[in-house]
Amino acid sequence: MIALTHKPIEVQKVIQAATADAAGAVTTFIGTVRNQTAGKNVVRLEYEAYEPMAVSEIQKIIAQARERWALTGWAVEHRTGVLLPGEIAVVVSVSTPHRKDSFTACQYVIDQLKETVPIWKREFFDDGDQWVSAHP
Amino acid sequence: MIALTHKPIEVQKVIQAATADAAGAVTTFIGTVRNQTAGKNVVRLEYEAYEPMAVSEIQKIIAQARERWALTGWAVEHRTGVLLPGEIAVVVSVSTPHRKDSFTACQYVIDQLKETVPIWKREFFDDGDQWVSAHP
Amino acid sequence: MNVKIKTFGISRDILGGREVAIDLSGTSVGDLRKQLNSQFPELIKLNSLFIAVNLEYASDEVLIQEKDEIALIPPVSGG
Amino acid sequence: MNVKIKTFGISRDILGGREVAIDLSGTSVGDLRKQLNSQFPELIKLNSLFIAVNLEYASDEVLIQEKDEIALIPPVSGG
Repeated sequence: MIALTHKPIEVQKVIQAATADAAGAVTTFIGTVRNQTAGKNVVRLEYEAYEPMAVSEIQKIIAQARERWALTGWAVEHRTGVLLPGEIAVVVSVSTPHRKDSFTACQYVIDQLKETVPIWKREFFDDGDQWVSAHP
Repeated sequence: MIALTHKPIEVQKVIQAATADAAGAVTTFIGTVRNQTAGKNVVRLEYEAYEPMAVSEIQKIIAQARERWALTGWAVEHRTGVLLPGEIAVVVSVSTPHRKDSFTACQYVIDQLKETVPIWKREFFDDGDQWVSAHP
Repeated sequence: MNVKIKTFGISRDILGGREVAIDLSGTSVGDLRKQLNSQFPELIKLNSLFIAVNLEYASDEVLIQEKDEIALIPPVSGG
Repeated sequence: MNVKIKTFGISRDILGGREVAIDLSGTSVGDLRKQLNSQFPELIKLNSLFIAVNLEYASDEVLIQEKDEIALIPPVSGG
């Protein structure tokens, strides 16, 4: 399951979608909105995605992960729109027969997602806002 | 939260217990009962724990993890008794401000748990049973 | 050649619209990049700027057709 | 000295009970280990066998008191 959603992510459903009978291990990463960035209070975030390309880039990452590890299941869901501190921005869940692979593969997927998937985050503070990582 | 339980583990509750406002990352490992071991069908498992020592050993692992990484939350729940294939045997959830630490710390906890915590697994096949890892 | 450029993140603020029409004088992604940088110099200050053609990251050599779906990809920050 | 040994996993099958009374002739964990290995030679075939005293893994030098909670820890396989 690969999805972008404007609604709150249901973690249990994402994990369920990644789970398989042949799996012995399921590793799940949840990225949440922190209440601080570099000491400044985060009031809210906005995520924007280039949706069809984002889905296709996540599909590529999963395909790469499947070439490297024996994935028995996977699921990636990313939220878009306005998020408040504490809310879930992304969930990546991966199942494999063996434990170590599930960690390595799950970390690979989230690391790559942050590198290549066209999704943008705008942080709003008490006194302004910024597109994250836009400038040096 | 550190717990042993005879009842099915509720993943969402374990994750909730590990989540914190200051966290940006939550990594959760779920160990499930595989339907096969070395090509043999697993009919059921039985987990037995030396309960007070198991809890105390898990507490030690968490204390070690807290010395190494800036954990904002953690939860470990291990099932005991009879389990069927597909059921959840253990859930480890760890939250940290940053992503990489949550993976490393979560993996550390489950790796150590498998090394030092007095819990034993007996696998039942169609034609017999064995205490896992007992013999060379 | 008239091309429409989809914008995202900070590139939308810089170009001033969700979809901006450009009269491209060249034929390649590299030509488009030069023209955009000249017309919107704020783009040069970004950490990076990729151009996607038909949902794929495109290198400067890729040729552009009028019907292509073109998008600006400023530094991503998902997750 | 009479000590009671809690057994778990395969060590319960070998000793034949949840809690087994042993008349320990020595004073240390090492003495207990030798006596158990001699009385229950199947223990020697295990991948490992630790002895816990009062919920802590104990090395062979640790001295045993009659009131101590002693347990056999065959190879663990949790998770």
